[in-house]
Amino acid sequence: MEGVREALAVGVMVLGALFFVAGSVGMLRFPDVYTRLHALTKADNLGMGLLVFGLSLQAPGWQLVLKLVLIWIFVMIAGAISCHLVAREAYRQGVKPEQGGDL
Amino acid sequence: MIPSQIYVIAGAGLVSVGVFAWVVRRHLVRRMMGVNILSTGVFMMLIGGARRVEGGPDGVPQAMVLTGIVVAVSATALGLALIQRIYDQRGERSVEERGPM
Amino acid sequence: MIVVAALVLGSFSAALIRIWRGPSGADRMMGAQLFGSSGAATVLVLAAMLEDWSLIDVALVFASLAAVTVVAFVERTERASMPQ
Amino acid sequence: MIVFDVVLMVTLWVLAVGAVSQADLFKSVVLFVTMGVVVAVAWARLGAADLAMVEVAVGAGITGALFLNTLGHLEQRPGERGEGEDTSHL
Repeated sequence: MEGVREALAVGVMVLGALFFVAGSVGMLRFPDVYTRLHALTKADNLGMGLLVFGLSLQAPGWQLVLKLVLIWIFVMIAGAISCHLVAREAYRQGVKPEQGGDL
Repeated sequence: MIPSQIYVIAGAGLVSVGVFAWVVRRHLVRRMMGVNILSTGVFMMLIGGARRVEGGPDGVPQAMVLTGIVVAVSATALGLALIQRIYDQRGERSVEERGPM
Repeated sequence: MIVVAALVLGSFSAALIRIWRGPSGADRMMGAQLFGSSGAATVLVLAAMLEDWSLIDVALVFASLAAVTVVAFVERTERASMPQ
Repeated sequence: MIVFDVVLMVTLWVLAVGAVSQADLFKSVVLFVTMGVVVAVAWARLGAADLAMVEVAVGAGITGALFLNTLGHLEQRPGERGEGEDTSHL
């Protein structure tokens, strides 16, 4: 039972780190500011959630699980706020979205 | 403990970069940044040296560095306020990269 | 565990590349924000690797202060482009 | 584990050199804030958790806000180079 929980925790954490890498690759490869923001914020929220889930399977107490969930909520709030503000600032400074559908 | 030596060497590198920025660069904001990098390097040398003995890090350098961080931030705030004041009084030539100061 | 740490550090260096050659200021700010969130993830992985669970408080401060610099950036650019 | 240390320190040094040697002042301020975050991770690695907390709150948050505030003050005047802002109405 303990070994199953350990393996599940490590698997979930590797999946979350893969989501982080996917967000970073999207941020490096996408053509303009808005798509880069999109890739970064969404993938980071999900990757952080999976990482928190994997860690809370290993944590030695329920207080730590509470703190981990609080970290996830804070990361989501900060991501949403900063994504909105950066996108609005870029739009007001006249950064145009990339036209056309061929990525 | 092998890792602490890496941190001490990196702290020495940061000190050299900070001294370079402080002495060579002309822009006042960048000089302030150089002083900050210098203080970060000194803190990192102190904390890396605190891991030298076995059985947990030493507490006294951590308390000193904690005080030093707060003092560095206060000095940075004062310096930036002075830079803004100099800029208001003397115009933009005084803070540019090739200014007269 | 080592794999997770390596992947998160890879994300870290991707943010570094984006800051270095981001075409506009918004891109650089985006890279700084990725540094905030992946820094929190790095501290969490470090807490699990070192079995030192007090590092979770550090990650909490990371997460709750990740938006301060972005708000300062937006306030600066708004004030710089505001008509007097 | 030693690979982690070396990668962290090399990243820190590259960020410091970049923050000092960039021509664009805004870019160097962003690199400086990023350097504060990396220093906080290094102190979490060295076992100083309280120091990492203070560093990320004060060193990366407040110092970055102060530098950005000073840049905004310097760019309010005409003739100064901006990051693409429209300063023709000033």
